[in-house]
Amino acid sequence: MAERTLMKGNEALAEGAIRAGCRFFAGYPITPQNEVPEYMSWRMPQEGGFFIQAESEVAAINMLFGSAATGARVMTSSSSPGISLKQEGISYCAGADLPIFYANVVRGGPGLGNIAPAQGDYFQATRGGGHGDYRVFVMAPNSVTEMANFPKRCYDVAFKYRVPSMILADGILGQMMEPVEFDFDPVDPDTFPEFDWTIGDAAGRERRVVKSYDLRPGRLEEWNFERQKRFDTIEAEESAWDSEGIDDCELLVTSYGSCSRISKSAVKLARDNGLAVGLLRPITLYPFPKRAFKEAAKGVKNILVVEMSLGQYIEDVQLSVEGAAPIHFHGRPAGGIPTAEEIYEIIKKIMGK
Amino acid sequence: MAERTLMKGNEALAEGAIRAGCRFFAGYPITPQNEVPEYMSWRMPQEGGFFIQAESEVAAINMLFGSAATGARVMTSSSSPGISLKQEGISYCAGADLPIFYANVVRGGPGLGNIAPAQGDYFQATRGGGHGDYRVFVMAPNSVTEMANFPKRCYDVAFKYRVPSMILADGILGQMMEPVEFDFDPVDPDTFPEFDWTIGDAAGRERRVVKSYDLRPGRLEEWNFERQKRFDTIEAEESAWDSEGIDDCELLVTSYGSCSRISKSAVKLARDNGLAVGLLRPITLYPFPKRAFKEAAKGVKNILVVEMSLGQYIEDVQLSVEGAAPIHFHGRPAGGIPTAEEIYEIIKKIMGK
Amino acid sequence: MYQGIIVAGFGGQGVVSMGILLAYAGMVDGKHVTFFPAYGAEMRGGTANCSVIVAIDEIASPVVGQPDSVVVMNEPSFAKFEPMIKPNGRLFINTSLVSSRSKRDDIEVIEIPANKIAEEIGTLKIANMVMAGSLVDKTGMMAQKSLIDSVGKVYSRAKPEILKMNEVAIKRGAES
Amino acid sequence: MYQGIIVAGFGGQGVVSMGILLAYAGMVDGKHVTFFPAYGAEMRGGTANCSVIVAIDEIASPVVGQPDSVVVMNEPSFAKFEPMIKPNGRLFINTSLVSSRSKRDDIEVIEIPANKIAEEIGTLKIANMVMAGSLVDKTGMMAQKSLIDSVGKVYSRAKPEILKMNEVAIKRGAES
Amino acid sequence: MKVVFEETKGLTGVPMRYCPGCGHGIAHRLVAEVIEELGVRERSVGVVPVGCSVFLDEYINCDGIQGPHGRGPAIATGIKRSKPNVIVFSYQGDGDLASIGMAETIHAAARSENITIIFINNAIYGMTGGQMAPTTLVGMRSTTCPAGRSIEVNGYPFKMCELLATLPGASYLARTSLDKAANVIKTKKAIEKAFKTQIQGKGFSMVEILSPCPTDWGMTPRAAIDRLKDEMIPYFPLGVYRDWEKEEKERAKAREEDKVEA
Amino acid sequence: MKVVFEETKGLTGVPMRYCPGCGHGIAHRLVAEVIEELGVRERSVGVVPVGCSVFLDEYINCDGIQGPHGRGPAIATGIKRSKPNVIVFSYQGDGDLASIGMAETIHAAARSENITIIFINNAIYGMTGGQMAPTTLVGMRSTTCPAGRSIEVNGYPFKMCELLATLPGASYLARTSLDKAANVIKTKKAIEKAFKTQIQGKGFSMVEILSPCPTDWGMTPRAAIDRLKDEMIPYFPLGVYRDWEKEEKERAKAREEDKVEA
Amino acid sequence: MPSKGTIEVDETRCKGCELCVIACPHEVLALADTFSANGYYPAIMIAPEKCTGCKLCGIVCPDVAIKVWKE
Amino acid sequence: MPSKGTIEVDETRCKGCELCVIACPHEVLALADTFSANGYYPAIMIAPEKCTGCKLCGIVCPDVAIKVWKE
Ligand SMILES: Cc1ncc(C[n+]2csc(CCOP(=O)(O)OP(=O)(O)O)c2C)c(N)n1
Ligand SMILES: Cc1ncc(C[n+]2csc(CCOP(=O)(O)OP(=O)(O)O)c2C)c(N)n1
Ligand code: SF4
Ligand code: SF4
Ligand code: SF4
Ligand code: SF4
Ligand code: SF4
Ligand code: SF4
Ligand SMILES: [Mg+2]
Ligand SMILES: [Mg+2]
Repeated sequence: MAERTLMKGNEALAEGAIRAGCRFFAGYPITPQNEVPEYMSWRMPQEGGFFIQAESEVAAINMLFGSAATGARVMTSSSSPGISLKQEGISYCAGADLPIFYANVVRGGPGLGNIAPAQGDYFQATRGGGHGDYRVFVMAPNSVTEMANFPKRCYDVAFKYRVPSMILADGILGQMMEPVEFDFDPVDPDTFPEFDWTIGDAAGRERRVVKSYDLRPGRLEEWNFERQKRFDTIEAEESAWDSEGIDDCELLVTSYGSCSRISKSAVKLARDNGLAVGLLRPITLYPFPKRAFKEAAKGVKNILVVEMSLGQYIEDVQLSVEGAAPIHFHGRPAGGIPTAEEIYEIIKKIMGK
Repeated sequence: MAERTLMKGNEALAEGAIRAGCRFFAGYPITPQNEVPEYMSWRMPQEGGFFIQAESEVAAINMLFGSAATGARVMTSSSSPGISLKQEGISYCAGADLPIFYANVVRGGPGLGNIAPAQGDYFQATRGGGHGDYRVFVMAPNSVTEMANFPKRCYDVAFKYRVPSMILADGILGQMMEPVEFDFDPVDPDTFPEFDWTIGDAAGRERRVVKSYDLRPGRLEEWNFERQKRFDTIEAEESAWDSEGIDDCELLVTSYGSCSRISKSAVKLARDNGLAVGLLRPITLYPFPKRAFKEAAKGVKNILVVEMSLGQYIEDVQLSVEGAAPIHFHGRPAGGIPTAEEIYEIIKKIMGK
Repeated sequence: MYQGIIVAGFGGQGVVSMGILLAYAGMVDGKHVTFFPAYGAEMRGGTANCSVIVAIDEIASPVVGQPDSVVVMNEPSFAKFEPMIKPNGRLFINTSLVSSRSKRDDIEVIEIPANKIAEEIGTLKIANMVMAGSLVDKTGMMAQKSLIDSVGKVYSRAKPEILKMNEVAIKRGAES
Repeated sequence: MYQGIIVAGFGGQGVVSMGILLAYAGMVDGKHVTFFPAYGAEMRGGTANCSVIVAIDEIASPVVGQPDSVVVMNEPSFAKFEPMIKPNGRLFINTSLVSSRSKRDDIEVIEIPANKIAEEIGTLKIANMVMAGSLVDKTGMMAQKSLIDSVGKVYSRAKPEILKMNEVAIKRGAES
Repeated sequence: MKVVFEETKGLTGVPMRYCPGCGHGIAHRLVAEVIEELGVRERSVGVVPVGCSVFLDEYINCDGIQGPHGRGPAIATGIKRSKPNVIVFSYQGDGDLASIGMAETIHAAARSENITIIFINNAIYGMTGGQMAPTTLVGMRSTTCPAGRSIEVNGYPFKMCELLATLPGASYLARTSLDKAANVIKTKKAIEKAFKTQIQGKGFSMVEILSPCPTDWGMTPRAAIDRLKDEMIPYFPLGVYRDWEKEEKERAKAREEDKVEA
Repeated sequence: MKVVFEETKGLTGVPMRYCPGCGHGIAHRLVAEVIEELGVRERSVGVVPVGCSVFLDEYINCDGIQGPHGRGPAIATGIKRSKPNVIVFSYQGDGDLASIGMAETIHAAARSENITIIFINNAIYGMTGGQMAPTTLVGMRSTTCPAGRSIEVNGYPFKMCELLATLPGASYLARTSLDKAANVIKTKKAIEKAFKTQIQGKGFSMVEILSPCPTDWGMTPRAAIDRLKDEMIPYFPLGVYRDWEKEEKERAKAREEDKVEA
Repeated sequence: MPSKGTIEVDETRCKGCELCVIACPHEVLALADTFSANGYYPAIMIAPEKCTGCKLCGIVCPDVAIKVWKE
Repeated sequence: MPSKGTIEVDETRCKGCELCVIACPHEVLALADTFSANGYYPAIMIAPEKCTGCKLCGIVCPDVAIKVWKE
């Protein structure tokens, strides 16, 4: 077992990205993710990387756009309003096939909202808050250790398919501390192969242009179809999930991220009280583990979706189980954090206990 | 019959907004919606309204935020990348319960894409491209006359529920000309009642604050629940749709906006050739006319979704019909415009003809 | 009656205004009409074109995939749009500027030296009206009077002598 | 063994660092741990608090809804957190600064004049350590040694004499 | 004895939650006194920023609006252009005004938008916990430049008055400080002049106020005051950078002289 | 006879699709000649704006990157900070640089980001069809100010060189014009100096080029050239607004003089 | 010599920032050495007789905690 | 007097903008009065003997349509 270090989620995220080869970070302060840029500001120079506090979130994502085009592993992070501001730039990254990585440590919304933990940005993350047909590879950690290890996975997928990738967290995951175990060895970016799409040193090769547009009739459509094929492959091959007690359960509870930890406590409470309840949590939100849900839904009598928002995540569950079982909903928006006891009460009600 | 005028879609949109009482417009040029600000720049002063070319889309939406808070009927318009930039501001309007109206004359994406007509921003429009739990009342015209008349409906709903409203159009609808008939008399904003939420003249009343945040524990959650109730009412009462030949059809074709016009030609072609095909088109995209779809899906053998994007609109159809009939898909992204003939071929294939 | 038309030429040849005029005239004539310009960056300094539909029935799709009639005002437009014409459709060629000739035998080709005629009438600018006159005449999609009456409405600021020349051009087009 | 703890007081009383120390010590002791600070704008100049969980089994929810133990370092914290304690839970009161007394009879109350003890040892700053010593002792959630050993790790830049005072404070807390 | 100093009605009376020694409290009071004294409180709207002063609307006794970080000038524009009679002030921090909101600030000044900006320059991001601001001094530490601001990476701190002074649209620009009572008094005069500029329809006005942030500077309030004096004022010179009234007079005088000469 | 003028290898040879008489063509050629002549073409990256010159990457023979409207300086920053050896130029129109991209422009200059900006000031939004630009002259008509730009609504046109000149980070700033051959030659010299500034690691450089847009000005190319001369140049004075080299020399001289005096 | 002025510090508002202490030209003020209910050491008059009612303490107080009287 | 220079206008590139005509100090150039294949009136030499090869026409041409020779 690797040595365990007690780390804050935001710091684990930053350290995880650096160990995964991140050498360019541009960001702008916003609670509850400030520890990410703060950590990067001293760690990046140690690794020969570059940290910059951009003048705005818009500037930050565009700095990423430039840096990513040189082949660097880049990162930005923010929280809800800041991520909204980055949507144009993210769409451009998707359109130019640039592999970027970013994190949204979600807070209560809409608007300025508050700085409490929330999950109200699920739609934005999974359905492309930006314009045009594109998706983002989205991972939803539920522990500080996952905050530390998922950046690597995000980079790997992003570079394999040349798509944007992100971590959707929240104030709980960003602010809490837990012992962390890294499940990979630090990656040295100097050992990466040369890419055939980067710009910056044209000597001895054809010149290259990184761009997201094509005004020639029909060309952009072809490009979109080609990109869509990559997304199809991602959907087929890159989804991940986690489950507990779903083989013999009558009621399937499902949540993602920090909320799944709370649901897990509730499920344990229910099991301890003799109720046949299981838990299914998606680890990737896009691609959504549809098959796993379809399978799991087969045997059950009821499904309970718990999210810290007002009916966003539930749509992916509905689209996956296609009416196989009735879906119940418990949503707490804008910083309302459900407790395990509260979920357990709902479980009992659904099961008629 | 009112006099018919030949108008460009973008101009009809602008004129329609003015007739519906719009007296503040802030925008930034972008193809294919430039005729909207251009038209506003000379029409607004005629009506005693104010037109401003903002320094950016971000500034434009924030100017709306300020103006809307005084109770004015405000408007902005843009096309895909510009709408992405406005997402933070839109979320703030939703969060502060400000009734704004905007239009997205969608172009090919993602990124800079191209300036051809497209429908790739469906997710962004219907699922809130911005952060937090909120929705936007979304109308999808399919003719220049509807471009002219829908702004009124948008304002009415926006002010009734104090939510943002929008028109989702595309380059076809923005650029084409058709005879226009206004179905309402021009509205005089001076006749509007006083609102109890506007700022600007506090004499003789308690001072007011327009804002989207509440840092007191639990308060923002309550506010979100209250807002959600308004959305529930909107879902129950404000959806609209249009259909043709759905009572006796075997195959149900569905599209929205300009694409529904093309599908209509295809359905006519099919009917002319003796095939039992019907057309259902949502006029409001949020709220989605779920019930109409559920009803219509009951009798049919197959459903065909045609959209000018790669599988966005289809999700609302799936969520509505809940597996009642198999759903087929034909999507053309980034400026690919299907022809009636092409759709007809697909219809024949599905029906085994 | 359903006419899906594409008009194409250089920028400056009055292609777009001809399209608008046709749509307007169709409306005056009691028909359903749509007009859709090709727009965009690729148009800079290049060709211009637009689609017009004039029909008795309500028009569903405003997109002209396979035109019934095509009007080509310059050489590049010929190459681009001639192949798209529906079988039994019509091709109107401004032979003053277009030297290519169609090899298709499933369409009707109308050849008009529009620039020459326009010059004769008094100004090159009305070459588009010559073509419009011919188009309306050959397709019979509307009354010539509707077209002529509309000129004054669409170009509301034009001087009477110019309007007169437009009328002459339309008539000369119809005759040729 | 499962201990959900809330530590609360003024900013500057070492509430957050006590929470981190407890979590660290729990980890050193071989337990599962989580630490979660209350953060945010509403904290400006006001109270500070954090949640710590120390448990034998893996910790699912890091949120402490109903604490097993609450440590209150100042008056406002008493009002806020005393009512939340689980039946049969424990309340640790720094009586040097808190004059309120619990009226609940379903919890165990431990009263410690932490400021006074700290002052005796040599510095007010270690009042939090006195409380930590008591908490670890009464709950038995980990070995006192784990706590003492962790001080040097968490405050890695502290001078030996300060570390020594911390150790004394922990022991004095455990005794009181 | 008579009361010679007490809380203005321009304030709500709600105790402020800022840190001990924070300049926002003083600046709030001055703005509140000025709108009350000029008799425009009931038709004033304060545009509340995102920053520590996001609580402003609880304290200043007039209508308020709170919008996205940095967009105060655009929001103010929307209000003012819809209701020209309303007196609109946008209260902003340095991150808000000079970093994320730079474009909005400059464009509002260029348009000579008839609004007033109260700009609190504390050289740090207060609310988010002490990150570098666009006005953080070279060498000064923050949580995102832990080794001190470096020119190499972060460039030079902005002098906003000097920058805006180049725009013809900027009608009144002044920089003041809260380091001592005399300067607080001058600050109030500048704020008054800024509001008068707006009331008289003379266009864009801004008062930049050098202000202490003891918490994120990691200092006692006393030491923070010293830093204001010893480090901030030397880099950000106090004074009036644009004054439409003076400029009008000078122009008039120049015309007079021309006449005399002719 | 020998060839004394022909197409540079810095261009791709693809015929340009700009309108007749458009200044972009000239500016493209000058940039292409300079990077070729300075021997940095193969390590140059052009940041392509959104604007008529969005086609730049087809014409200038080096690596390119095309990003969001107005964000060139941020994109250039990302490239330069990742690969300091790459020569990065951001080519931008007036809408791109001074309207939507104002904050990015100013902050890149303040950081003295070691990049070069080629700023085409044609006082109009060319690509989108002639809307008002931040540099549209007062009284000049556009499709969004059909009665002419009014100070009241739209404020004063920006003089970007003058604005940026107040920032210590701006190392080289010059304004030139394409109205006649002599000025085209001066423009090339300025571009060369800007690239040299970057090559020598001296920080932020920008050349503002007054350029005709016959199409959206609604003029013949000949008339557009006249407007450049008669209206644009008087409002936007040509010249060098910052020159690190001169400033360094002056500082050195001042030091010398101090020594002599002492 | 009877004082020409006097002040009152609202202990529920004072945060003990000391700015008034620094500002007072007559060394009338100092911080108390006992905590207030809010946990701060509030300003108190240590030489009330020297107060001139000059208002400077009130002018610099960030928390509007001071009221000033003058003859 | 034989010319000291000469130029060549690439008709496929020239857009007839006239800038070279204006720039030429010796009135060597003018626009043709017949359309090119692209629909423009291209620049032509109307007084080739006066050309000095001074390059000014090439320097102002936005379409890189001119090549210049000099003795
Ligand atoms: C779009 C967006 N980005 C970032 C933030 C986070 N944020 C809140 S306040 C602030 C800056 C505060 O600094 P300043 O403007 O100087 O005000 P101060 O607190 O110092 O008075 C930031 C970055 C936000 N709320 N929204
Ligand atoms: C976010 C965004 N807003 C607006 C546009 C539309 N747009 C394209 S180019 C342009 C401005 C062009 O003007 P300028 O920058 O002056 O360049 P020019 O064409 O005059 O060379 C605009 C507004 C866009 N593509 N993206
Ligand atoms: S952090 Fe700084 S600016 Fe914010 S309230 Fe505290 S002292 Fe004032
Ligand atoms: S529109 Fe203007 S800037 Fe654009 S290519 Fe034409 S002349 Fe040049
Ligand atoms: S009024 Fe003047 S003299 Fe009296 S305490 Fe205040 S500052 Fe001192
Ligand atoms: S200035 Fe005000 S808050 Fe500060 S110590 Fe004096 S009375 Fe208290
Ligand atoms: S080279 Fe000089 S003289 Fe010859 S044509 Fe060109 S400009 Fe005229
Ligand atoms: S300058 Fe060039 S494009 Fe213009 S007329 Fe002369 S050769 Fe032709
Ligand atoms: Mg600040
Ligand atoms: Mg321009």
